[in-house]
Amino acid sequence: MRLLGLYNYWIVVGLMMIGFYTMISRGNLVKKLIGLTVFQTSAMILYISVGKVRGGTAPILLDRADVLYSNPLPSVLILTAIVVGVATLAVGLALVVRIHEAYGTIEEDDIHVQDDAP
Amino acid sequence: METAIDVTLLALLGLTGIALLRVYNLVTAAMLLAIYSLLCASLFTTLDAVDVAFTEAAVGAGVSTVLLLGTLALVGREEKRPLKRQALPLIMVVVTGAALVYGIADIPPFGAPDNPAQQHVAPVYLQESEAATGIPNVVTSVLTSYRGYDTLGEVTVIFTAAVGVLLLLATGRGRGRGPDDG
Amino acid sequence: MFAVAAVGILVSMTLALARAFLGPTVYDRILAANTFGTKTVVLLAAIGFLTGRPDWIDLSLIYALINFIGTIAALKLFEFGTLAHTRGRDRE
Amino acid sequence: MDDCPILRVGAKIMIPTILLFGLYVQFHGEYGPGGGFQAGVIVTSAFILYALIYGLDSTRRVIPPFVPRAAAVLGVLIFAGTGLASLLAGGRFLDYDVFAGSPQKGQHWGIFTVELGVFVAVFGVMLGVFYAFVGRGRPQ
Amino acid sequence: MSADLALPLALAVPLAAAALVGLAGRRPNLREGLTLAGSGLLAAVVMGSLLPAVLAGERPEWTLLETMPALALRLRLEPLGMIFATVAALLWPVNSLYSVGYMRGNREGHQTRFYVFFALALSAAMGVALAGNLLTLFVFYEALTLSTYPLVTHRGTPEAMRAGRVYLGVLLATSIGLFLLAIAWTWAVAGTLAFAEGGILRGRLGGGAVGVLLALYIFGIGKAALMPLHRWLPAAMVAPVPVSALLHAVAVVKAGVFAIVKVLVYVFGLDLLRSEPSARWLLYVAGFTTITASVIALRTLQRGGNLKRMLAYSTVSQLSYVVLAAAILAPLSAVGAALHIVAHAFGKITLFFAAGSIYTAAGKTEIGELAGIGRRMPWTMGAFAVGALSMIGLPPAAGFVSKWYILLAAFEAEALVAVVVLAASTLLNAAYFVPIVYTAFFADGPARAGAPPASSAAAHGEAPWPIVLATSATAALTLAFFVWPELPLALALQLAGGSG
Amino acid sequence: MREHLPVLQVVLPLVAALLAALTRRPGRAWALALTAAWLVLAIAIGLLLQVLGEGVTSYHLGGWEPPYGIEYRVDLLNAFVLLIVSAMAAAVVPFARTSVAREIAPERIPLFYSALLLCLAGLLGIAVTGDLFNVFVFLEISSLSAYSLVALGSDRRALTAAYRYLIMGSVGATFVMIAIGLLYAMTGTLNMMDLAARLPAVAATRTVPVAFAFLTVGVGLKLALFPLHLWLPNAYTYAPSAVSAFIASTATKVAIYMLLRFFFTVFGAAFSFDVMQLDWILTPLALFAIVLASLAALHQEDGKRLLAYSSVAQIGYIVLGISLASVLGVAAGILHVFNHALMKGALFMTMGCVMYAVGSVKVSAMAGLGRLMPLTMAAFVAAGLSLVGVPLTVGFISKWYLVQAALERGAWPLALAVLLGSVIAAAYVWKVVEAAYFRPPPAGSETREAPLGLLVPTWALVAANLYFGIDARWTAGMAVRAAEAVLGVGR
Amino acid sequence: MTVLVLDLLSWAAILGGLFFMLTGTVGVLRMPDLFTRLHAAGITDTAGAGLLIAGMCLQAGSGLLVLRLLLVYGFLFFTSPIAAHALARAGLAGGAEPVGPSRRRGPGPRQGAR
Repeated sequence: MRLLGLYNYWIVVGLMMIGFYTMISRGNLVKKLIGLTVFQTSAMILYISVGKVRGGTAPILLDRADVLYSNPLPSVLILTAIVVGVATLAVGLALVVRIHEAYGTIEEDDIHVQDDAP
Repeated sequence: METAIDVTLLALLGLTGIALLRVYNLVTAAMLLAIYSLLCASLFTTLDAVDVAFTEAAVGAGVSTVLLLGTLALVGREEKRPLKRQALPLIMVVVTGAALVYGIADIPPFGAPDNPAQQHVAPVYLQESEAATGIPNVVTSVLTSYRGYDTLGEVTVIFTAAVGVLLLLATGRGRGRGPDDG
Repeated sequence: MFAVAAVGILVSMTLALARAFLGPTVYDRILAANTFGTKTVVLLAAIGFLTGRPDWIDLSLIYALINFIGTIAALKLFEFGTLAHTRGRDRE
Repeated sequence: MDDCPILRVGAKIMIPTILLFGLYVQFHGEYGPGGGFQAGVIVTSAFILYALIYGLDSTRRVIPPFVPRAAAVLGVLIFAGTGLASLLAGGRFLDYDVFAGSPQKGQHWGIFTVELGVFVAVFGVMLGVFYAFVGRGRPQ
Repeated sequence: MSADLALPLALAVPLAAAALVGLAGRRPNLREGLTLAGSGLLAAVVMGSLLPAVLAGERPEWTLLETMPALALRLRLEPLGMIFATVAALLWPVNSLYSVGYMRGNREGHQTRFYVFFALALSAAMGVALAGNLLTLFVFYEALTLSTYPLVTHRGTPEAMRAGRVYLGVLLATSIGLFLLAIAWTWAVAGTLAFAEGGILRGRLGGGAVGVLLALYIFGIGKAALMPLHRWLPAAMVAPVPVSALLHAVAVVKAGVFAIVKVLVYVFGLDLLRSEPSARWLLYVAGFTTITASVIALRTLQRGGNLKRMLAYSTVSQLSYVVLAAAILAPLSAVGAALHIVAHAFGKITLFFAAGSIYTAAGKTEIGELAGIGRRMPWTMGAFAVGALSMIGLPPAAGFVSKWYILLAAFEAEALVAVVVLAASTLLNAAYFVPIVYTAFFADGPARAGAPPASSAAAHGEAPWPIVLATSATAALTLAFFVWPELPLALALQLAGGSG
Repeated sequence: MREHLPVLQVVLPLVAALLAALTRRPGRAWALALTAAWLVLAIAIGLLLQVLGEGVTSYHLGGWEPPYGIEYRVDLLNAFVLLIVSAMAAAVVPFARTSVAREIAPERIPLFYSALLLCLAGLLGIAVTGDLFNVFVFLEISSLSAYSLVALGSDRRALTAAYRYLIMGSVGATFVMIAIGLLYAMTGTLNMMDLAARLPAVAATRTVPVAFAFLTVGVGLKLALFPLHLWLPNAYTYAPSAVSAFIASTATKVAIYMLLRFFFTVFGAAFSFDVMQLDWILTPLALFAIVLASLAALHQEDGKRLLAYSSVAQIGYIVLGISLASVLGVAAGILHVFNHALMKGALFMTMGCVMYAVGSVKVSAMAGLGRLMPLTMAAFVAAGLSLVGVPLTVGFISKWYLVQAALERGAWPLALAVLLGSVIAAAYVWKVVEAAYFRPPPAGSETREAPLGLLVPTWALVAANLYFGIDARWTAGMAVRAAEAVLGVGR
Repeated sequence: MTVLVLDLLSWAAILGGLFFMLTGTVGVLRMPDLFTRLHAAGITDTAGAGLLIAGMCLQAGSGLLVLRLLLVYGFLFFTSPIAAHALARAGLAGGAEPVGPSRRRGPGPRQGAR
């Protein structure tokens, strides 16, 4: 029962692994970045899940006193993490653009072929 | 009720993730990623992280999508289908996933108010931040004051990304017009 | 009542998602994504009411906006192959 | 899409609304969800929309490319400068208490400037990155 | 001059010589003059200042610098080091003289580089001799390896490069991989690296560990060319003759056996080794190397192979004498070991000089071509004969003295193995040296062998005068050692007294 | 201002990076970078003196008490790491002026310096902070700038190398983030000291070990710990010379610091090594790294790539020291962090000189350089000897300590492996030396010695290699004290 | 009393909205080609979302909230048709063919747009 109560986490783990798998199994450079984004985003859900209080509400204080609030700290951390994610994505995509200009392809296999050729 | 929404959204997220893994058209993948972000944002809302939801929607579904599409405009939209399936990534994923599952089994129960995370630092924020800063949005006050330095780091991160992108992509055109030293 | 609304919207989101998966053309997917976004907007509003904090309607607003921009960007990509190019000369 | 009147007219109505909404998010961040970051993204998306519909060159005429770069720097500088100012005023780095008579007021001002810095920086960065991507590989 | 001050001077003189020679590279006469002057000065410093002091029982010391907490680069001179330093300092001038004749006679290239690195190598050798602790010893040991590499590969041919790679590979690999480990272990056990009378490990290490540590040292000091780590020595034969002389007589292999003796005496201490059965293996390895190397040398002779190659294996065998002597672990045997370092140095340098002389004058390198050459080059082959006598261990040459002491020690310590090995190897040595001398003087020359063209055979006489002079000088030294062994003996007995 | 040194250490290069991004003149950007780098060095020295004098310094950012606010906490270990990083920056920036002018288009140079300074700020930020999530943020700053810096290499493979670096680095960062999340879920705090106090209560759960594992793998990716090193060789090879020199001597070093911090301060040596049996994982990996990467280096035909593989091996040494978990072992690791920074910095700089003069760093292209570029190659030889571990160079000192630490544990096979690595190092260093000194230069070669702007910084580092190799009392003493501090022994 | 009426009204609006939304989505799923799907989607966005938001407005209680809800709707009201229009144009330009009486399935001529 306790394990079932962690359903949120289980699915998050699954999502992370989908992202991770996309990232490391695909040869397309853009697809890898998409996988990375999924991976990171899912890790964010993990944080937010930690901060959730059942029956609580968002930590924007109300005038009433008897309100249960969820934890604001994971939100703060994840705001930062989202920015990190998009920053990584931007740099990664810029790299992909340049790689495409230099190699004419964004498939890892083709790039390897070109690199191995003298 | 919230649980039901929560679970449905998570299920939709899972479906979208699998779809993402299976499509080979990159524009489709980008659209699915936008959907994924929207779903995440909805999920964040149900998990009481509205600020995060706000940002995720704006960044994940907005900026990321536009950037992805902008890239796809330059690099082509089709992904080559893999010729063979390698075992190594699958093994890595299974191992990582198994480790996570193993570890998460002992994590404090989801949503319980007496979890360490809810007991240790956060209560101080909830109780004292408004008095200290005069701001009812605790997320904002923690973000900009208690952990303001993290936020400076965050702004630096995107600044770094901008520097990186400009280093990589700036064409030199239209950059000579500015004042010499800003 | 908002619970009912939320459930209904969720169901219809699922259906839209199915269209996004099925395609078959990329326009269908964009359409699906767009309509999915619209439903999300409404869902968020519903959740706001459901949790007793309807002030977050701002969220819905930004979703609607983002959704629109994403759709336009995707379409532009398909029509011109680039996000920058415009037919003819730029206008002021 | 430049020759499509529906889009152009729609954009003309929408863009100011978006900008207004962005400002609202910026200043409402203390009371509801939102803040400098989100506002920066929203305002940027207004210009992205403009660029999508009216073309990149028009947008560059509205906001020359050096503006995003300068804004990015300026934004981070505002943030870091706030921290340095608090040093000079005798507090710790980013300690806003010292900015005004009472700590609460000081915090208010500190958070305000910091959010402003975030807004400016995010706006600059996002638009700069958008320019860089979209400006790349143009036929001219 | 105070002896303490003379220590750094002994290092600095060759270094300064190297620098000056390098600067004078454009003017050969000045360059060679500087080399000779430097070598002479070094000999003067060592013989004039250090030797009397040590003989008088002083132990000069000088701290170079402190590198790590409680670990310094220190110089400290004791009798064994004195012996090595004397040999090196004495032979450098002779070798320089010879080099001048050889390098000019054979028109070798890169002569400036040659002299510079030669002087550097000498400096390093002095450092090894004067080292006051293991770290210092190691530092100069490595410096010696690195500074001799350009000499070994002097010719720059692919063959020379290959030989150089073997040379460097074996020496660096063993020294870094094993020697350094042994030093580190010693430090970990004893907490000090300073050489001390009676050893620093006594009472701190026992059982099988002694044997293992000993193995690390013995094989780590690859310069001693103990089998199976001897390969670099024959390989290095591609170098010019003065370099071979440096390797075999003056510095390199001597540094190896010197380091081994030093480690045995001052790190382990003979008492510890005697009491520890796990250290006995050394005797057998040394004996095995002695015999095997002699056999290889003999086979080289039978095939009429390369003279220098044969000499190289002779060196391998002779070096093992030193190790063998030390491994007998009697005080007297240490004396024998020390004496043999000197005796072999004089004898072997004579042999190499003679080989180089033959090459310079007649262009011959193979043993089979030597028939009758003694009549054309009487001085050279006379010196060769003296060297051969020393190698075999017959009077009136230096080898006899040292072998005598080793044999004496072996009997005293009842080390039957050593006695057998000594006897057998003496026979083997005789078997491969006597025929050369015999054919050189008494066999008929090229007429009967028929192979070499008449022109070269007829044209050559003796080698240039610096070569002949140097060769004769070393031969004379070899003989003098037999007649007046008092000086080295006095030092060696000090060593025995100190360790006993 | 003295009490603000910890934060100025990070904010100063950050502000300089902002200003550098504004200017359009390469010269000005460089001057800014130089000023910032040297000021940062001065601050680092000041901070070290402060820590030596007054003990651990804690700085509460925003005036908020930890664990509520972010804390900067400087003990001897970080002070030492800060010194290493800033010293390397102070050496690389002067070098960069000439090197970068040749390798990077002028209009990119201001942004280049901006990125370099951001990377520096990020690395310093990681080293100085006492807050777990703050580590993540600054890790990303340094990584993102490093990716783009690597991509600036002139070869197109620089781009793919940077991409791979980005992917693996992001995986690492995400792993770290997951681990931090799990730890937060278990304890409710992000402050390292607070975490260290609260972790023992929950250490018996399954979550904490998993968090530990994720943290180790994540940092291991950044660290290029042996099987996770795949990004490193290409990144170091194709990056601009100045970037190779900077990243090789700082980025992995800071990752090592993170490892030390997590293992010993956050989790505690008892948990890391007794419960998690970390040594059983780290020691074999380190050994593999030492031997296999050294062998790989032996087979490289590109000078920088050779050095890159050598870096992987050297990281193996450091990790080996850490895995011994004794004062001597950790001290050896810390010492090698310092020493390896010095030698690899110098070596990559000589490669920069060669790149400048010859335009290639292939071993075959270095034929005859011993005569054509005597000063450069002499620097290579000196630093190469250090890499081998020849006495009187810094390399010897750290290996000496490492071997001592291994022997102290009775693990003499480890000592043997360390020395075996040295032997292989001798072989691969030799490869370059032989090409440079014993092969004739190509006929008609007009290669000249590198300009002074490159030689002076290179030789400054070489001199440091020799100086700290000859007199290692200060560095060794610092390393031992830092190890004692991080292990909580002594003082 | 008013509360009850408001409740009833908003129930009605929300149920109505849901009806439109669901049917619209079913249409999106079931219709044969892009343009008919576009038509169905239009219902979702305007009638469905409109009625739902109207229902919420009735429950809002505060003027500002109503204003913002209306803003959301206004936004949807604008963007949705514009997007649909653009989509139709792009689809037409990109080669998505309307399906006539002879129903033809499968991807349009633009290969690889899947």
